[in-house]
Amino acid sequence: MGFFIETLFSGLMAGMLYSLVALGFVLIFKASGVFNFAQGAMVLFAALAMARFAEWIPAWTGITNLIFANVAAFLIAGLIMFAVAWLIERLVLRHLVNQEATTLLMATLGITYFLEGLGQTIFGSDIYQINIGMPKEPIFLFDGVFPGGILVNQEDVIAALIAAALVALLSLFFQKTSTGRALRAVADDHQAAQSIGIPLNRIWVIVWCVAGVVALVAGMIWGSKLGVQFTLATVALRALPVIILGGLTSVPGAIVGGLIIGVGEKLSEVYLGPFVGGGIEIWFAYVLALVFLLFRPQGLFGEKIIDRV
Amino acid sequence: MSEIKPLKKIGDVIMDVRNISLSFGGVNALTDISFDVREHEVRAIIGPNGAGKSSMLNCINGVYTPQQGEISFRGQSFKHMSSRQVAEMGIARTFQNLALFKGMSVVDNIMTGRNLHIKSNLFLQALRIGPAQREEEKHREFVEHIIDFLEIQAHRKTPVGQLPYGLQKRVDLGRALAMEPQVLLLDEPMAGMNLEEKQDMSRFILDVNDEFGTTIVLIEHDMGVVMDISDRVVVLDYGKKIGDGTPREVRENEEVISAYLGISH
Amino acid sequence: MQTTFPRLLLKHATERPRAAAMREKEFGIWQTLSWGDLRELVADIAGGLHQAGLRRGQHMVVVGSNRPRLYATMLAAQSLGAVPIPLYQDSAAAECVFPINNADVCFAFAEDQEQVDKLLEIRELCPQLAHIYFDDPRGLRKYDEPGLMAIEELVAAGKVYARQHESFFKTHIEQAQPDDVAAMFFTSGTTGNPKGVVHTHDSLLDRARAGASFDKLTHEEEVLAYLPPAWIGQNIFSYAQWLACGYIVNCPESSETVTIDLKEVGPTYYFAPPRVFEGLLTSVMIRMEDASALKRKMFHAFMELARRVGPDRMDGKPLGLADKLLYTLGDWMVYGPLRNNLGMSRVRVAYTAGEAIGPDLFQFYRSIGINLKQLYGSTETAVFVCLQPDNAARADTVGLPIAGVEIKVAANGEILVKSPGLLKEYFKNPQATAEVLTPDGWYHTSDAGFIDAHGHLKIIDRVKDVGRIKGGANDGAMFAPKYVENKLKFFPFIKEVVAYGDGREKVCVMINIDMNAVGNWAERRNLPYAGYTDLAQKPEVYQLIQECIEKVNADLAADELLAGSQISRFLVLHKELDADDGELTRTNKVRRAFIADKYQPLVDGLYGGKTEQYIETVVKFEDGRAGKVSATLRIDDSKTFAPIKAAA
Amino acid sequence: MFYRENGQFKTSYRADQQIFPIAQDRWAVLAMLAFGFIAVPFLFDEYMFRAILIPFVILALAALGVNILVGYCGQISLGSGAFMAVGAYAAYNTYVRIDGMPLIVALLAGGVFATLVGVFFGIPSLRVKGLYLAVATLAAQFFCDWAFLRIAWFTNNSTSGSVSVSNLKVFGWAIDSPIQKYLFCLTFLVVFGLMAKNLVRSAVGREWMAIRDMDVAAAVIGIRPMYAKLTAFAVSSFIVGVAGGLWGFVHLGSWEPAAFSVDRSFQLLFMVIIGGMGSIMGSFFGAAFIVVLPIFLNQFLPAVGDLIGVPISTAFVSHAELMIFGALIVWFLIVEPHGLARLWSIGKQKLRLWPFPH
Repeated sequence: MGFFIETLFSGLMAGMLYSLVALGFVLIFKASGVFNFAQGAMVLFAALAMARFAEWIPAWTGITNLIFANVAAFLIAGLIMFAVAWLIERLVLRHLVNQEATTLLMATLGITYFLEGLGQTIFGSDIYQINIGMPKEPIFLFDGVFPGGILVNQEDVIAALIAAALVALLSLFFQKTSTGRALRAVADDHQAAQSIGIPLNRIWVIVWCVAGVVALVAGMIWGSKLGVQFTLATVALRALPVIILGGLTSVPGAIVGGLIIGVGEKLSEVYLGPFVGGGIEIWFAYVLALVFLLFRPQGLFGEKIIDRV
Repeated sequence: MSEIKPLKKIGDVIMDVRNISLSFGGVNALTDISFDVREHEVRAIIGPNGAGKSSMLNCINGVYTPQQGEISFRGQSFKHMSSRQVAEMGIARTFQNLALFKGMSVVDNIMTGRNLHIKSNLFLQALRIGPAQREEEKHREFVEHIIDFLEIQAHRKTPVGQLPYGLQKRVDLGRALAMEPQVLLLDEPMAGMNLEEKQDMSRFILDVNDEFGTTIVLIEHDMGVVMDISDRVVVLDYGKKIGDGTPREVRENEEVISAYLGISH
Repeated sequence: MQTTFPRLLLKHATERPRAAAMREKEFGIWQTLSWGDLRELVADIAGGLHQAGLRRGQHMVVVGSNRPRLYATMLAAQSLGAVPIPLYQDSAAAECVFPINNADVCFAFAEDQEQVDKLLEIRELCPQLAHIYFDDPRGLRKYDEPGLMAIEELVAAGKVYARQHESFFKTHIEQAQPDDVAAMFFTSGTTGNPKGVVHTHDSLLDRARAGASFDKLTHEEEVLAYLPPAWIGQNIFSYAQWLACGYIVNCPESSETVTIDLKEVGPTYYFAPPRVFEGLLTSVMIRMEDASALKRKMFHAFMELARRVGPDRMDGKPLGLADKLLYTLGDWMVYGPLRNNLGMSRVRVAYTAGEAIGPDLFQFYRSIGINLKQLYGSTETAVFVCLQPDNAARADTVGLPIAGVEIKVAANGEILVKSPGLLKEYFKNPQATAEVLTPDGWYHTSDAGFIDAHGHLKIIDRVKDVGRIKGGANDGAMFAPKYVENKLKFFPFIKEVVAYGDGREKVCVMINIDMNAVGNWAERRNLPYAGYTDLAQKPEVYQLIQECIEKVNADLAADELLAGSQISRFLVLHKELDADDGELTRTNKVRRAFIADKYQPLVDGLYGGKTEQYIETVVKFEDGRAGKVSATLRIDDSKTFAPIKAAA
Repeated sequence: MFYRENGQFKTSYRADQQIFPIAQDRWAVLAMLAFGFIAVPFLFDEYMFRAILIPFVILALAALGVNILVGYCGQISLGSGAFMAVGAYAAYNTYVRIDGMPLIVALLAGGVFATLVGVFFGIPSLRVKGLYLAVATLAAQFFCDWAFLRIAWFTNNSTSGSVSVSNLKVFGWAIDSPIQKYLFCLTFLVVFGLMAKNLVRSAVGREWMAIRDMDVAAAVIGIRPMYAKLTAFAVSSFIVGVAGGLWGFVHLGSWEPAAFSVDRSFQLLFMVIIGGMGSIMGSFFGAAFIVVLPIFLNQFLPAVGDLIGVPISTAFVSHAELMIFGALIVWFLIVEPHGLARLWSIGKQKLRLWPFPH
């Protein structure tokens, strides 16, 4: 039983990271109808930037303070992501307005490749650590309840908290700030939004910036957990099923979906895996999503699409 | 050719629309619409924009499923049918906002209208041996007759995207004709045309009706043209039928005048 | 060996039944009709017509554009000994009345609804017109007019008849004799009713053959029939010579696809009036305008070369090695592709006729390797009187008299022709016949001209227009206004010219500049101007025009006969000559006399030696209102040259 | 410029409908075929065959398959690699498990299995479009990756997880020298290329394009979306499957699932985008481009580096490759959505109209 809960817990942790990536997807899709395949590449790019600057800053400034280095690195990485977002809007999206979804999808595939190449060219292609001083040693909870208690990584908990904070922040941003409201307006109806004078291009830049930040946070957590390396880009592929499950246009969908998938993967891996030779979490999520597609194409929380003649 | 007016015979009811009601998420597009269409006639459905004309058409050829009512064609009545079945029954249509296959040439666009008649299977087509080749030629010939009929020989091989609007409308009509339909549904065939194009189009519509005896149901909001070419007219307003009869009768119908002609241009 | 058209049909059908006789682009492909099929079709139509009552000597009208069935109907009529009368498909209904009644026609073949409507419209006026057969049933299914019938039905009926009467077709054809009347063509006289020009099988076929042997035409030629069949030219090329040589005639799909069809067919034997060639050239130049600078440079460079060596090459003169190589390169880069896009890569022989053709225009086609030539002839002469040999084509002559033709120039300069191809008579019009046909068989062409040093015929003008200079330096010299005017009009800057000189001591001209050409010219040398009148009076423009005139004078000086017609004074008119003001005919020919007295002051000014003249004229505007324009026009002198006696 | 079309008129629909109606084109194509089959074997060395020609030919075949689905039917697919894998492994199993199984039959069998899998994963396309479909095909990709890695049966229980075939024979001729391999693959390419062309210019092809361009209109004229889409999936994955078989058997000889990873799927998709969606010719261009570019960069970039005195690491080259591909994809999608093929046809049109610009 304890083991089950442990697995469940680690599942939730992994799921939370998926949620973060998925969140990036959903934000961009809501605002600009673009299915941003490059989200994963952005995560990698951001993580690389952060990891490297966290190394370089002490080297350049001589200030060895960990907090300072990380904060500075975080900010710089953030700025870089803004730049990336701006460039993407300028050089790509702007020229692909009212193209079919698939075209845009393929374009973001191109962006993915470009970012991966660029990131590794600038920041190098080895494995880097992000050390934001998270306590590594595990702790045991509920010793009383279960024999031996439940082993939980502190950093997971902290990561979870950060993620939660981010989500909270975002929802605040959407609910309270005028930009946020504009974003929601755009998401609901492009034409209408434009007609009341909301500049789509600017909105897109903002959304991509936000997505960039989300990517950064995800990258940071992921990086500090498992180190920053090329494979990080593939996290996007892992997060795809999440949004299918949650619905392309629903933020809560992304989060819930992420958790479901995370847990689903771990449980299936642990309880089904052995019978079929293991390693099934890679596709399990997808098959789950696929089955879902057939019965509820719009996902858990997404709204139904009616196309008229 | 006015003094020698072709005499034409209108047959009995071929299509009967009974109490059709359709709504999108609570919004009523059509409420309890009934009318009939006689063989060989030109039947118009008119009404201001948003009167539910297009929805009516979409119900007839299976794009939408009405919540209530049924449509009977040649006696057999159906509530819902797939577009395919409708097509097989010999009902073709054109579209208000062009729905041509942009990536294909004029000939190929019209050829698609023949697909229902193509028998040879994938493998024959892949090898293009014997029957497949002969079939292609047979149907190409048929299509060429339509091209000749619509006088677009000069544009045969041009990608439809490059044609002026008026000609694209003709290709759209051609694609429908290629199905050898018994009933032809025209969705605002003259929308956005200049006067000359409108006259051409009405000529083609009448010719189709004369030459092939095709029954024609057309939607228009441009009264002028409709009154000239149609035998009977149904008037819709806000999804309700407010008038039905010959052009003259409709012209004199009070409700129509107030609802439609009043605001017509 | 003498024969008739139907006999030639049988000959081809027996010798080469499978070979193609006619192609028609219909339903996207070139539907081919072999000589065998054609014979059958003709036999069936003949059967049908015979049943319907068409008899020897009767006339039958065919009206429509080039369609195999139209030509088949003509053959069928001839097989029965009846006389087909092709009418212009674009003529108004009223214009058809006279021919139909004149030859009291009871049978008509109409291409389509348009033509049928035309005939039905005039039926009250031509009650005898009992039978109308149409080719294209589009829109005609519901007509229930007495005697209106689809050609298919006629063919079907004829098939039955032909099956019952095995030998009927052959026997009828044998009865027809070479000197029987074969066809009748109505020429629109400028005044009065049109005249029906009657031709026999002999006259038409003899000329067809003469032309064919002159250009060594074979049965492999391809011809595109796109001009009205009612016009003798088209009829010779796509009917008489078609049957004489047994080559292939191609009918375009529709009027707006002619250029495409031309490119597809790639005729080997081509004919067009100058305006067609002009249209093609302009389109070429316009399309080249949008080409990249580099490409334009290359194009013009090679065209320059072509202008230099092309004509000599065509005339079979030897070229320098360098030029040969350059021209070959040019043929690769420009001439070849150009010919291909014009649809003329396969052209062996191309003719232009009808009116004078500009030398530049003429040379353009020859220089890119198209064997364009001129010929002289008319409806009355069954076209072929003079033809230009391949290596001696000139813009200003119309060629050598060909086999069977005798030519002499009458005292008044009129050209008289004696040839086996002359008309038999004007139908039911002996008086008109007598006017043109002398008892000893000379035909009066009413063209003035002469045979030049090389034996080529040179057309100057209509006889009635040719005048004489009276008094002054070259008293009594011949003056040919049209000739002078045309020479000037070949300059792009000059739109219209009116030349005076008959009965006067010198030649003076009034000129209309071409607004576009001169406008561009002015802009290129940034010369500001406010509208036509202003531009017309610019000294620079006068300078420009003067140069043109003096070039012409130089030319004329070289020409013994016309040296006296050199232009000594000119002015540029302040307004464009306009048909609405009665200054031009509806066919845009200048009305000299009318203009002369409308602009009396100007004429006086010209001859009175003034250097400028005030003039005030009434003009009609588009909206019908009348207004006055007035201007003071300068009058300039132009250099004339001493006549150069033609050496030898 | 080289075109002389006068007199090339068509007197029958058959003549008018042929693949290359213009004589000059026919000659050009024949010349190209002759060059490919006769000249090439004498012209190039082992390395060229191994590194460029054989991969090009096989990937061109695969791209052809993908193009039918993506370019002609407008159904995006990110699982092409998986279908290649299915083709390869199915062929492998038929080949090794049934002794005396002829090579060609085995390869075709591979195609057949690929078809089945393709159709199965194509089913979602009946309900969903674009993005969702991309996900569905990705599912296929990952599932296959896993299956061939973990399910020992597929690899004939080979301990290493990699499988290999050797001494291939066709009608008694050994296929071992690069030239033989090249010719073998080229033959497949030509045959399938022809058949694909026939399909896209027949009823089925028109149905695919109709669905792609305007699915509602297509349905109204009686085209069944299900039939159209599934046939597209079937044909596409059959060709891709056979290509997979060739890739494994002929090019690699021995391989692991990694050879058909998701990157392969993307690579094929890029070939189609760059080469030209909805164009048979485009598939070939795309394949050639994507096969040659990396090799070119490997030679070219270091050379440039030496010139300007900057040492170029192989790592950098591979990253540059990624960037260039990415940039090119975006560039083509924006500037020339119909890819190299469109440029080609424009050029051809210009030659036909030469010296006129249009």
